[in-house]
Amino acid sequence: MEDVLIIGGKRIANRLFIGTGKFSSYSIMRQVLEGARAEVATVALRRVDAGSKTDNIMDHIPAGCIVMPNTSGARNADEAVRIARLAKASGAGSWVKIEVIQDNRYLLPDNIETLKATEILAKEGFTVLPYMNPDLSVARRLVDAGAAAVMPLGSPIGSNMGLRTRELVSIMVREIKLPVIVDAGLGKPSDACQCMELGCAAVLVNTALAIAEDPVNMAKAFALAVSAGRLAYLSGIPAEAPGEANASSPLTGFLRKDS
Amino acid sequence: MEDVLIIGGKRIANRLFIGTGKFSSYSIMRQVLEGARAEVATVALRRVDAGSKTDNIMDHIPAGCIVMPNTSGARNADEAVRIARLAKASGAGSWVKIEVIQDNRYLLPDNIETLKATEILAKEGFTVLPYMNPDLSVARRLVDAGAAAVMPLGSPIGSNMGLRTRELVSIMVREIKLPVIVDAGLGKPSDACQCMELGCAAVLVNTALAIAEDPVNMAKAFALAVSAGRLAYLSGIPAEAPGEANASSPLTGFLRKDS
Amino acid sequence: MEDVLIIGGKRIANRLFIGTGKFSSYSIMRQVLEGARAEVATVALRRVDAGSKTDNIMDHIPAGCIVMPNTSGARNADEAVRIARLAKASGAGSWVKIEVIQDNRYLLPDNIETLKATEILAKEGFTVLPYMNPDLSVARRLVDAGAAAVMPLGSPIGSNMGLRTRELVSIMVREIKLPVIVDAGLGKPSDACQCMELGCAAVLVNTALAIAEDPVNMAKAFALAVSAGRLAYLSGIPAEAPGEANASSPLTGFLRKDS
Amino acid sequence: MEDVLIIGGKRIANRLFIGTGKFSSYSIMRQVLEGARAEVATVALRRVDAGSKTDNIMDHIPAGCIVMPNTSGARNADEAVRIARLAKASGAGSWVKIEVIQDNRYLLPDNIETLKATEILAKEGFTVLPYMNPDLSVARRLVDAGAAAVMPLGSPIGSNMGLRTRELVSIMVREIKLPVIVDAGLGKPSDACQCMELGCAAVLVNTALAIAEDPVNMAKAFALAVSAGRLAYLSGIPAEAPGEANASSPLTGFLRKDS
Amino acid sequence: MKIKINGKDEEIGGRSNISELVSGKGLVADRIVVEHNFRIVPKEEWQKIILNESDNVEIVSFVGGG
Amino acid sequence: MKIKINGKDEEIGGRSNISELVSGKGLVADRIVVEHNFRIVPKEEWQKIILNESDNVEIVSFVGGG
Amino acid sequence: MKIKINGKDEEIGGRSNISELVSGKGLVADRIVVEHNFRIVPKEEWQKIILNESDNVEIVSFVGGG
Amino acid sequence: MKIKINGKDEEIGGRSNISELVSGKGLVADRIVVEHNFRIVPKEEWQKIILNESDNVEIVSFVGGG
Repeated sequence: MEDVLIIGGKRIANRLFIGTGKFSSYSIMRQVLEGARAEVATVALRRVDAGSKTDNIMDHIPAGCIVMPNTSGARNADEAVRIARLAKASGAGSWVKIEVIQDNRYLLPDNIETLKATEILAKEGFTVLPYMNPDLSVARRLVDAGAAAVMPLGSPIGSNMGLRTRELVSIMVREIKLPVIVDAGLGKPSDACQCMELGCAAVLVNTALAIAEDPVNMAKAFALAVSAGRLAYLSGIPAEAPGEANASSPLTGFLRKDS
Repeated sequence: MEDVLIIGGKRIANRLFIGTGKFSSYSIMRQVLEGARAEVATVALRRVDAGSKTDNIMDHIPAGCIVMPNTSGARNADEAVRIARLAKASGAGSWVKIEVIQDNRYLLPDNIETLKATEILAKEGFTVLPYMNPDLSVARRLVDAGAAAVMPLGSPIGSNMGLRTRELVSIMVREIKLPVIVDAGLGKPSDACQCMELGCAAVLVNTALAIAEDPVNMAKAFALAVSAGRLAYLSGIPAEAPGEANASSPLTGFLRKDS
Repeated sequence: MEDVLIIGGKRIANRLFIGTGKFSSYSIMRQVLEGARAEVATVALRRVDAGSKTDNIMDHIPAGCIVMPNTSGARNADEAVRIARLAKASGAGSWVKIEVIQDNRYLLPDNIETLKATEILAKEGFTVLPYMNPDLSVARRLVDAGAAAVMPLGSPIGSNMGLRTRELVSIMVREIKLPVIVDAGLGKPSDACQCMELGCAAVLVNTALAIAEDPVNMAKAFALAVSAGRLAYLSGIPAEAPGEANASSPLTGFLRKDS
Repeated sequence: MEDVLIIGGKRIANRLFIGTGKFSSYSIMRQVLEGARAEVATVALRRVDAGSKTDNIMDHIPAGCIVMPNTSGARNADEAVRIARLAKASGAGSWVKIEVIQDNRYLLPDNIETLKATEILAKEGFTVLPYMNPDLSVARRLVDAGAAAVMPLGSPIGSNMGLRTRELVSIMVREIKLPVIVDAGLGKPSDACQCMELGCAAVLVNTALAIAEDPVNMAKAFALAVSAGRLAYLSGIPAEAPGEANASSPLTGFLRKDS
Repeated sequence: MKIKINGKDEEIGGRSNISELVSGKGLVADRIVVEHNFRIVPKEEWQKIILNESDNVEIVSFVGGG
Repeated sequence: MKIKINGKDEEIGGRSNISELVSGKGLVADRIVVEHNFRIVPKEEWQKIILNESDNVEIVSFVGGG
Repeated sequence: MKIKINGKDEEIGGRSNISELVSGKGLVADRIVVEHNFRIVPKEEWQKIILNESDNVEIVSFVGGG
Repeated sequence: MKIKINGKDEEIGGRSNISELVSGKGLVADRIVVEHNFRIVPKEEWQKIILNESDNVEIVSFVGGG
């Protein structure tokens, strides 16, 4: 009865993936990852300033947590590939979240370049999780290209607007054999719960945790909500029954003077 | 740091209240209550058929769980009061969920009769939780009448349509000092989670559990979702940020050949 | 085939009722009423300041437009009745929009006092249109009390949040014989159109016109949308068909080399 | 003050484009096009059965209405190009709606093949309107490829589910210079009105008309709603004002005995 | 003698009290509540109360409800 | 003499009727309504009604409202 | 002689051109388009083009579509 | 000698290898990655690779990101 998600050969029990950006300190970030018992965390790669002795983020990610570098900053497939290779050389393992963005305003991904990068990196043996604009036909090509999962956005990165792409994501869940992981825009635990109820395999959350008043407890809240949504999905959610109501108490006439 | 809901002098840690109608057996019902660690359960009162040796539901409600009889079947305040008194005489304690319904199609409550019944029963020492149509001005009168909490509906009973009264309920939460408990219509854990994120004190769920494929796990899922929503509420949920996106990774130009 | 709304014996072709508050001038207000060909307009009653020679609003309401004074400012039934009588004595005819509000923050109506005022004024021969919190059981009592229509709110006055009470309003439409008119909160023509598609008899709009950049054209837009929604309602709106898609072009295999 | 949409050099006043599939007869279809004063109508191309003397649809499209053949049936760019050329040879002018679909269940378009077909046909001088999955980065490429407009879906074809892709479409409207036309899934006039309020240039509707009880009046209703939404967009729609309400009547204390 | 039990007219023979009525129907006293002529009757009074023609008796107990 | 007009105490000199009060305030009779001690006073009675100490007068007219 | 018409193999007798094929099928030339071996054939060429074994012919026209 | 480091031109004196460059900048080798002329250089090669005029060097490491 164990319910485990397998990606890239790894067994993942906790379906809340966590992004590590924008936390006020690595210490808070670590508490978030530990509090939520995260098993997958994203990181980014950046140029090192001369003389910077800043803390190494990798020292603050709990042991056993899978590190998934993203390719943020990449504007096309070539840059994404280059960043992915650098990340792998940095010893972060072979997972990569492909993120190719040319749109500086809404940070929407470029599906075509993302597909190209996926093809190249999957062939090189990476475990590739592409961040994408929800699109069934592109998702199918990502499957063929060797992606390990597909990660459609819920709404723009950092917007906290929740699952505004519900219809498209839910079609992807029904049609795509790979895990569908909603990445970006989830703002509240109920948003994450909804994704899981639809049958998504996992969600990736960052901003909603980082800017909460209490990031550690918010992360715990998301973890609970993800478990809730997953368990509900497995337990057979009844359909909505619009139209008339259905009594939950017996409705037989009762205690009427005339009955 | 303990977060406890106090109603009628009782300390309640689990904010998922469960209705006991429509389960396929008392055994399933008991597993549901136990699985969700429910601390409050509703029951109904009905005429006993001659010769009926049916099981007594009270024997299947876990010890320590507060029993809250409802007044279902009542079409006006008088009948509700009469049912409440019978329930109390039956040894179920002094909690009562007032439910006065004249609308047989949508089972919407009658706020005016509900208010009358609340006044009478609160004076008699009952702990009164009225099921109501969401309405701020009536909620204020229920406070004055001595209600212990107010229970607006999310959508029609048994409809699984979720929180379709969000705006009105959320105003009640902000304006009413009593616990606001969403009762009726919640169909999925994410619905319950949403209510809690808004600041509701608890939710009451029945149909969505009873007709799920796996009621016991669905109850656990709701319990997790309620905890998630509550914890999120306490952790300071960030507002939605429509308009442009906000990067969660550093956005500095990176790895460009020309930079 | 004529589709006319009859209230208080008057035949009304235009189902967009317009509130006259908050316009920048009576001249703009007049253009709004004329542009939208409004047949019903609300006004309010206020104390006259000494020496005020301000324009008389009544001189700016197009001839033939039914004037419906509201009882805004009333905090209980008695005050509403008093204001209604003053309004009638002012020569505005016998229509009245009852508005009893004690909630200064969300301006939500007080259904119980509203019901009392309706009873009194209907008996006095007023054509009474009560502004109300959507509630089927109260609506039924308003019918019995002699109301000419019921006017549930869509969302708080002036909030432009649209029809946030859709479920409750739509049940009222199905169950109540009187015209159901959505009053308050409609912010866009599509909001008004939705109300009419549900079967509402009319809508009342004010703020969304008054604070638009171009109030006159916005009023025309609302008028068009109301006609659109009404006509759609009469033309049999097909249900949503979730699940799989339905081709609108013939889907036979076509031009395949292998077919 | 004239508000005209120009596509492919043609001036279009009516922003409701109509699809001609699924009507019960060409006579009804003609009345629909005439009733709504449609200026753009889609048609499909199909193999002619031997001996078929069926009516020619072109004889039933009102004079002056732009005919836009679609490439339905195409599963890739090559087939779409071939169909487009056949359509042009049939004398239907040089407009074409590109529709490349491999997904037989939800009929979602294939953006990548659609882009290829757009490039080819635009170069050949077609006025190309590609039906697409909403995606900003693909829309940008379609602009570069010479499309005359972009046509994202609202929800699956024939589903009547309305604008379920609101967020993505609304970003496209803000970022893309070409007309954005919502095609597919709009089920009610209010859906079409919403699209126009967001700033879409037009909408294309078929199923919601064809399966309405009264298709001719439903088409008129959609035409009104499209005008309403457009006019509202041009008139400066005020933002939603959540939080507290804003009185539309003066709120000064009034008629209080104590004031 | 005719009395109304749970909304239905029933014929009961001879003189009987509530206790006898309840046990005659095969019901267990535990957690059943009896209302006699719209007054709730504590179990300790069941033996004392003799039923009369046209009396109204309600016998209720708890069931599942939401 | 002190009377309450539109909720505020005002001092008015000597003996005056409603008509005089209204015109003294520079108001036009047309479409104004006057309530005197919670009774609406038809215009034809304005001259007859003499104001007394502590009277309550409301003078209202229509404005824009939603 | 066997040719493929609209995706189906058909046997046609003797030597015939497109015009003959179309009229033999009872179709009206107006607004029908014919594709012969993946090339669209203008109506003025219909008489000139003689069909050969294994040719591929598509005959299409407009219908309602969304 | 001018080389481009992390997108900026820098003047470095004399002949130096990657190891010297990195330590000269006060960076710790651990988990830093160096790309030299678009080729990732394993740490064991850092000493061997001598920088030349106009070389392109990228030095990167992990930070928080979503």
